[in-house]
Amino acid sequence: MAEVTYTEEEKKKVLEQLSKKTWKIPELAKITQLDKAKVKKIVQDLIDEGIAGYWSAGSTAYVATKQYIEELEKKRAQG
Amino acid sequence: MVKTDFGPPKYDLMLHPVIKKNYGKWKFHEVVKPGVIRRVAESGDEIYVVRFGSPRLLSVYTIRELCDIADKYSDGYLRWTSRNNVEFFVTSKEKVDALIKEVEEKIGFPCGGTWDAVTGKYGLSNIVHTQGWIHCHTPAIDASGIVKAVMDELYEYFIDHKLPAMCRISLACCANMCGAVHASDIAIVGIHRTPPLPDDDAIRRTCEIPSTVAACPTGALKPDMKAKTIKVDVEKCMYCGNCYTMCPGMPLFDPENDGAAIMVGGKISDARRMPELSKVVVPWVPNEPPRWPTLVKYIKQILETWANNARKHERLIEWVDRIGWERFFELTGLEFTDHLIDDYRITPYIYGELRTSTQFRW
Amino acid sequence: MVKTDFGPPKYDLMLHPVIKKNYGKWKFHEVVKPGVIRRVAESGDEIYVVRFGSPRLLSVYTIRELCDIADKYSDGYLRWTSRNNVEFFVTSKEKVDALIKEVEEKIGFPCGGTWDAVTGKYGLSNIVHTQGWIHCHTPAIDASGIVKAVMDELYEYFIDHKLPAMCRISLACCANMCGAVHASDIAIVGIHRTPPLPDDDAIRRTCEIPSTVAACPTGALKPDMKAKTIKVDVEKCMYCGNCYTMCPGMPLFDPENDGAAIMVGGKISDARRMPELSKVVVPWVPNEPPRWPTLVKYIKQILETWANNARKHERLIEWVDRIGWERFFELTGLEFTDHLIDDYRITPYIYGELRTSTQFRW
Amino acid sequence: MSETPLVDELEKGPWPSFVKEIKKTAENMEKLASEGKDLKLPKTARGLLKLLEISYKDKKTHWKHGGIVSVVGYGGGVIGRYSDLGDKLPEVEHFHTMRINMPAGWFYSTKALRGLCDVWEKWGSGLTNMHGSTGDIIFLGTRSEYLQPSFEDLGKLEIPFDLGGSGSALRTPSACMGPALCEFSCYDTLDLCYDLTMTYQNELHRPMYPYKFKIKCSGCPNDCVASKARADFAIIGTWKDEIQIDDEAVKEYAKWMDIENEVVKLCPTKAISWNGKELKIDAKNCVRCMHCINKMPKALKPGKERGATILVGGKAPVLEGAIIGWVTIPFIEIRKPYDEIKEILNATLEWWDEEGKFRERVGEMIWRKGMREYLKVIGKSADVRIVKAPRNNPFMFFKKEELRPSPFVEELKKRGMF
Amino acid sequence: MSETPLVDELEKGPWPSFVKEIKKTAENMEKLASEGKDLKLPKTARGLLKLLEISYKDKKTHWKHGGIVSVVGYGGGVIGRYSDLGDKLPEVEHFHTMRINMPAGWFYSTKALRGLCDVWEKWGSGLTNMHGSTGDIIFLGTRSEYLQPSFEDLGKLEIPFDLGGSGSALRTPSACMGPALCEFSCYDTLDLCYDLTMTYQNELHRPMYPYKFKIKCSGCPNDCVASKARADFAIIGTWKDEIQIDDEAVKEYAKWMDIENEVVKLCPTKAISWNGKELKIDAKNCVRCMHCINKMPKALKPGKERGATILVGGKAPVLEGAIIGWVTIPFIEIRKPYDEIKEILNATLEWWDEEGKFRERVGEMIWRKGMREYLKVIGKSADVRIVKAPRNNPFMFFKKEELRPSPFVEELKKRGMF
Ligand code: SRM
Ligand code: SRM
Ligand code: SRM
Ligand code: SRM
Ligand code: SF4
Ligand code: SF4
Ligand code: SF4
Ligand code: SF4
Ligand code: SF4
Ligand code: SF4
Ligand code: SF4
Ligand code: SF4
Repeated sequence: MAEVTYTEEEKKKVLEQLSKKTWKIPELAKITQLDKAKVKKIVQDLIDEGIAGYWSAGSTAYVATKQYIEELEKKRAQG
Repeated sequence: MVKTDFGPPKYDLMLHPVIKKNYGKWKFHEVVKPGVIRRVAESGDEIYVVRFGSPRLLSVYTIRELCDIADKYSDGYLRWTSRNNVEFFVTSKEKVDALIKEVEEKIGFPCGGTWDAVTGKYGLSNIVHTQGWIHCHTPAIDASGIVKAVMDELYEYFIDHKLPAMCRISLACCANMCGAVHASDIAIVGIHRTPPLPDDDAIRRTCEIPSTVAACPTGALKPDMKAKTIKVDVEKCMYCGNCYTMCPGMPLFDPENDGAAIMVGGKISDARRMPELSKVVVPWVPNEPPRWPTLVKYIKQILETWANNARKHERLIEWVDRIGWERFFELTGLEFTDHLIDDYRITPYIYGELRTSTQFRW
Repeated sequence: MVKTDFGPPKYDLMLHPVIKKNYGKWKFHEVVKPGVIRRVAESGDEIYVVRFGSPRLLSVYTIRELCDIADKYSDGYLRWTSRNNVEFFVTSKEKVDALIKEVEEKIGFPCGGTWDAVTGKYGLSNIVHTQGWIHCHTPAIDASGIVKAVMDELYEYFIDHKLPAMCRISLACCANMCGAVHASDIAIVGIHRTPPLPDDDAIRRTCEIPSTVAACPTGALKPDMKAKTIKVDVEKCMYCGNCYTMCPGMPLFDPENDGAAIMVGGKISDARRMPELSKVVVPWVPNEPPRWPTLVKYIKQILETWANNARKHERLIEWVDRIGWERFFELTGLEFTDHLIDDYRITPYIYGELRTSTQFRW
Repeated sequence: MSETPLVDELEKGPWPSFVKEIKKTAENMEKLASEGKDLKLPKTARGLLKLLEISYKDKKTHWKHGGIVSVVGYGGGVIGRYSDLGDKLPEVEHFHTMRINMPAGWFYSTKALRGLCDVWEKWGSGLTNMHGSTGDIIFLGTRSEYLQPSFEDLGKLEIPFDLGGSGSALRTPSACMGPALCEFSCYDTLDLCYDLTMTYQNELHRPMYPYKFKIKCSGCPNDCVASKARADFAIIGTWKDEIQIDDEAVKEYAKWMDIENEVVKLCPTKAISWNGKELKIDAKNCVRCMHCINKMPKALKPGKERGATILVGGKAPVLEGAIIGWVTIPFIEIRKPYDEIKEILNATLEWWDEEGKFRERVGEMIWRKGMREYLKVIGKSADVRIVKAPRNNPFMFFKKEELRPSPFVEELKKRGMF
Repeated sequence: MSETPLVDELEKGPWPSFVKEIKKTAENMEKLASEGKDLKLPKTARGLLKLLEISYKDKKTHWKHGGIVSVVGYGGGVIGRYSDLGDKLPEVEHFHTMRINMPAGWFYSTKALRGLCDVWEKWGSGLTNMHGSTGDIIFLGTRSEYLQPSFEDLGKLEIPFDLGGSGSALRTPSACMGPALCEFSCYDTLDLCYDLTMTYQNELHRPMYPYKFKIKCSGCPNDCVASKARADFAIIGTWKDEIQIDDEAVKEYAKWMDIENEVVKLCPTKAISWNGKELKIDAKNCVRCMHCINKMPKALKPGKERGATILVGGKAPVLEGAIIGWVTIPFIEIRKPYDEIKEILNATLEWWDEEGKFRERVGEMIWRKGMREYLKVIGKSADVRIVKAPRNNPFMFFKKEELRPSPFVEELKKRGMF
């Protein structure tokens, strides 16, 4: 499979969205108007860099920035 | 950096030497007595597999005790079955009874849970089950407690081979059916019976409204854009809890009205008859902790009615195939109500046409 | 004022006197030979019912000739069966052969079409069919012509009892299935294979756009509000012709691509096995007027493969139940293609659960 | 050379030829007309033949959509038909058919038939279908202006005939020969069919429903009018008690019949047994499939506690797929004046009329709304015999009344949700 | 009196008690902690017991939605859980579980197990499930901050363990004991399961799919891991040629077994026969149901031409109803390095990833799109073994390429519709 590449600008675009809410990848691809494979790659790189993270209640999974997730977790823990 | 993606230990690291040696070269097996299976390899080697019931929820201290016993009798190897029973491997017949004695005395796990198609005498195995009030956020019933209560009552069937055919009992604490009760001879499934009561505050704080609305299979939900909340059309709601899974602001728990439905007639193996989904035969039994007497009574009644009437090798659905659902309800004394008539229009009944079996001709 | 709502003549006005006398008091019947059924009443009276094949499309002149014969042999009474055969009632055995001779010579209708469960020897009856190019506006095939071609080829089975079980053949010239081919042992159904070509002019002149759009079961149609016409999503269209039924501006006839599908395995009676819907086994055969040789060959091939392989009383679907669809395709030499896998998502497969039979226990 | 070489091919072969019927009609009518008989459409049969030849050449129909007003006061019974070759073949420019309600069981006197022939020779093409798939007598081919006089003449016959159903109406009910000839019949199919036809004359002639609705009556589960597959409302004779056995007659059959293989082994529930001397039927296991009775009509007959099963929803595949009728009432007594059956029919029709969508058959509506609701409509309670098997999912609805009182329920009420 | 009278009731009776397990854990951990052992959560097991008592009283769960970040780089393997009684029972305020990928077939050495116990005694509640329904080892109950160190410690064990799947990911594949212990196994279930698990580590740990996807491997049609019902992708061993018969061993069974009634009569296709001396199997009719083999394991075994059947779509009823997997490939050879299986899996996953809706299982998607399209995706042609019966409606789609050239088709093209 061909290596997926992307620009810094595209990465920024994704990151911007990730700080707003928890996303499903296809949604994120739609709103950023980027290819799904590209979005996946960007998100995984952001995760590996410790900037973004996955979030899941068990059945389905989402992605967002670490910061957003931590806040969400706090809210959930408090009920 | 932390090591990731290294996967589970490779299976062959943890096989008993006799198993490793005879891997793929087993000749036959023989059920010596309930709980004890003798396996003979082409090489002439033999091994006794000894099975014990377990509550599934295990303390690390119990696991260590099991390890001690395995070190003593089983050369340091043991396994679990797909129905949460523990198995030891003994190479000499003489040690079998000592092993059984030690497990029963020290750990309190009963030997049994096997069956023997050869003689046509079947034991009851463990109940596959789920989290319930131990861990999950959507259960309508507890899991472990009901399993304990049912197995106490059916204990004699576990430690002996007294049933005419295989009978798999499963439990799932909600309609998500993590216990895969949708294809079990007898199944207990937790159900809610009240629609969600939207908690506007929680919805606003923690939920994504569009995906919650979209999660409802019957279209019972509508976004209330102005109030930033969700409206429920209670007529359309069948209490599946999907909305609650998506959004904590949609609780539908009602202790008085949650409870269990009982399903029967599922089957997975392709032995004789093609696989079948379980069917609801009791729409609702209330939650009666700690020992759910009504539910336990129903399960026993169904099991024993089947056991007393079925022929050898005739699983519950095969028995019903022969006698008809009319007679099933008559013999078990259960009532057929209109709840039991399918009206879930969303189901892909196309499987009425697509084969669900490996039964082929060439 | 003109008399209305007076209904059909009352049945008892037109019953043969022996039938009237023994109404509801028949004791048994006996198939004397192909086409001739002896019926004996509790009173001891007997009557011979003699059956003849008919093309269904009858001239008033032929009907008058039948009346002449009925006056002579049948005391002025006769009937048609539910499969368009003609029956005469003869009270003395001696007259039976003369009647047969006269009908066959004067009218050319063959005696036969009966079957005899008692001896397990079955004749082939008439083909239930529809209008085709004689009268309808939506056919993909002709009806009468195909029926004639098929019955010519299968004639020997009509006049004799040579089949192992009942076999009902039906034909419908389009998917509306007026011939009720959806539950026949062997069925021919006309199908289109091209989407409608909207005729904008005709649509504007003669159609109500919203109800035409709504008539499409797969949602392939969209109103084109500006152009006041209808757009077709050809990917979604399965050529059912519903839109054309609603609106003449949606023709989908293509002489080169219209044709027939063949279905088998339907069954209506509750004898032995529960009823079943017919299944498509040949997705398409072209229109080859005037005698449709390919289609006729397929039908004969299916009928005879079944007849040569089935056991006594084993209807086509019962035979397939026993041998499997794999073997059906192998023996008949038909090809299983992906067209035959159901993908019509709209079907109420709930009848997979709802009983479709009078098979009960009490 | 013949004008219709393709169609002529269908005169060949042993099976009776519809082409011959058309030609015979054409010849007779042309001749009679030339002899001065008052025939309105002496050239129509010939025209049909020519049109058919063109269809055979083109491999497509040459009929266009109809649409017709029927006769005065009626909304159905006629299928309008125009040809797209009207200019070339004016004889068949109009080619409407009339559906004439047949007598129950298709029993005729020659007098009645001759009356029908006279009318159609005069006003129509002289061609018929005996019978249409629904059961009607079909008069093939006439012009708009002759519909009314045909109808009036039919009404004036010594044995008068009325129109059958078409359009969004009750369709002509039909019945197997039942007690008239058949020893298996568990109720009087002809009488019920006739009675229902008369009761619903208005619904039959004035199409006011969402779509068509068909009733068929079979005297036993052999279902010789295919009601399970072809009727929205099928009434099929059956019984509840044991099959009646005549031991002597069994012995007669045993002399030559392989009872073990042909009867016992084919019983779907193995309810019947034969020890070489005595035939026994385990009534609790017999599902009344008819097989053993069919095999030994002299020895076996249906029990004495007779009635019918009602199956609702049978239909062809348009739109939501074909349905074999669903059992809704496993057993009902059939007794004159048939009040119970009519109550159920009325409730069904009213419900469907009220809530059915355009072009939605009653079976599709039951599927949409659930059998539970339909049972409520007809005032029947659930019976396990309605299902092949109970539901395979736990997605059940519970009514408010079924719930236990609780704070949660209170809250639902307080919030106006309950 | 006990603090937990209701739950205590479940210590009674002969079946092993999970309550005893919890209490045993609580007691041990409290003791060890008081002895100074480095246990992070010595009070959690006791806390669980108290919480459970409240649930038993209230008849409802006291767990709230989780939502968790898992460990660094992973998106699953952890189910977050918080209690709504956090203020009252801070010991169980957090009670997350970790799913640990078990070894294929659930075979363990005591060394491996002891390692697991050590980790969970230190970082968790000391409670486990052996095993979860999908097959994982479940570590029940820890706090968010201990997830990462637990994971790291697991990786450092002499026999290291990794996390399993959760969320919208590939889930932990499982396998029956297969060739390790079972003479019926038609392929190496453990090796295939392990190989697939390793191949798809990324898909397992990083949830990027529309929903969950499960793979299960059973060695024969007995299906001892219930793959038909519980896996989106079930790989079930089978064979194509005749069952192997050892005539001598048959004779041994015949001495005491009622072969006629217990084997021959129960064969679903009557493919097997026994004349008192010889057992014969009509290979053309045998549907490989396993019954005769199950009954006579010493005498019969699967044929030599072995492989597997692939069934796709199995799942529980949420949302569109339960599905027992659909046969998509009736027979496929299973050979290392398993390229063909992986190609099919890849094609399936890609297609579903691309076109699946949110929370749509692959079975539901096949139903939405049609089996025909799925077959194209995996490059397989139609086989009658895919269906129970052919379609019962004529509403077939035809591709443009299947049509004959015609003026009508030309016109469709001209109009841009084709
Ligand atoms: C150990 C285990 C496999 C594993 O990898 O863990 C296993 C082991 C055997 N199974 Fe199984 N089955 C195991 C779960 C299953 C399951 C899965 C489940 O229950 O969730 C099924 C499908 C259940 C269903 O159809 O609903 C299953 C359906 C069978 C059958 C089919 C029986 C039938 O009549 O339908 C056989 C054949 C037989 O009975 O000999 C079978 C046969 C066997 C044999 C005899 C195979 C062999 O040659 O050794 C094994 C010994 C059984 C015994 O106890 O006497 N195994 N077996 C599982 C034990 C679970 C337990 O602790 O009880
Ligand atoms: C005359 C007719 C009823 C009528 O009112 O017109 C009729 C008459 C008889 N039927 Fe029928 N059946 C008639 C249409 C049907 C139909 C409807 C149809 O074909 O559309 C069916 C259902 C077909 C289906 O299941 O697909 C039908 C399924 C049966 C059966 C069930 C056979 C089976 O094995 O499934 C029997 C039992 C039997 O074979 O004896 C039966 C039995 C009989 C008996 C023996 C009843 C009796 O005691 O007299 C009659 C004589 C049959 C013979 O020819 O030997 N009749 N019979 C119909 C003759 C049609 C024809 O001309 O061929
Ligand atoms: C004349 C007849 C065929 C025949 O040659 O025998 C016929 C002819 C037509 N049928 Fe039919 N149907 C005829 C019996 C049937 C039957 C069989 C039955 O009633 O037992 C069926 C299948 C059973 C059912 O009702 O489902 C039948 C199912 C249809 C359908 C599909 C209905 C459905 O819900 O699936 C249509 C389509 C429609 O209504 O738009 C239809 C529509 C039509 C129309 C009116 C065409 C149309 O779309 O407007 C046909 C007019 C043909 C013409 O030009 O004369 N016809 N139609 C039958 C009526 C004669 C009679 O009154 O005796
Ligand atoms: C832990 C476990 C039950 C157990 O006690 O063993 C489990 C627990 C949950 N399952 Fe499950 N499922 C578990 C095996 C299953 C199985 C059985 C299987 O995999 O063989 C099924 C049925 C098969 C299937 O996948 O269809 C299953 C079908 C579901 C579903 C329904 C999915 C569907 O498409 O029908 C849900 C609902 C969802 O995903 O929203 C669900 C959701 C859940 C969640 C994550 C609750 C939720 O909605 O977020 C549960 C978390 C419980 C908790 O607090 O720990 N779980 N779940 C099982 C996983 C343990 C393991 O990894 O070994
Ligand atoms: S069945 Fe329901 S309640 Fe039970 S563990 Fe699964 S998701 Fe939770
Ligand atoms: S419980 Fe289920 S049916 Fe009811 S509103 Fe929620 S998602 Fe819809
Ligand atoms: S089957 Fe179709 S084409 Fe034939 S008569 Fe009926 S509606 Fe017309
Ligand atoms: S032919 Fe049928 S599927 Fe095609 S557009 Fe018309 S109504 Fe729709
Ligand atoms: S349905 Fe029954 S009663 Fe009516 S004719 Fe057929 S066999 Fe006789
Ligand atoms: S009627 Fe049918 S089910 Fe009843 S005994 Fe006879 S063959 Fe068996
Ligand atoms: S599935 Fe077959 S191979 Fe695997 S353990 Fe069960 S019986 Fe053995
Ligand atoms: S495997 Fe099953 S189908 Fe094949 S011969 Fe044995 S019992 Fe019959």
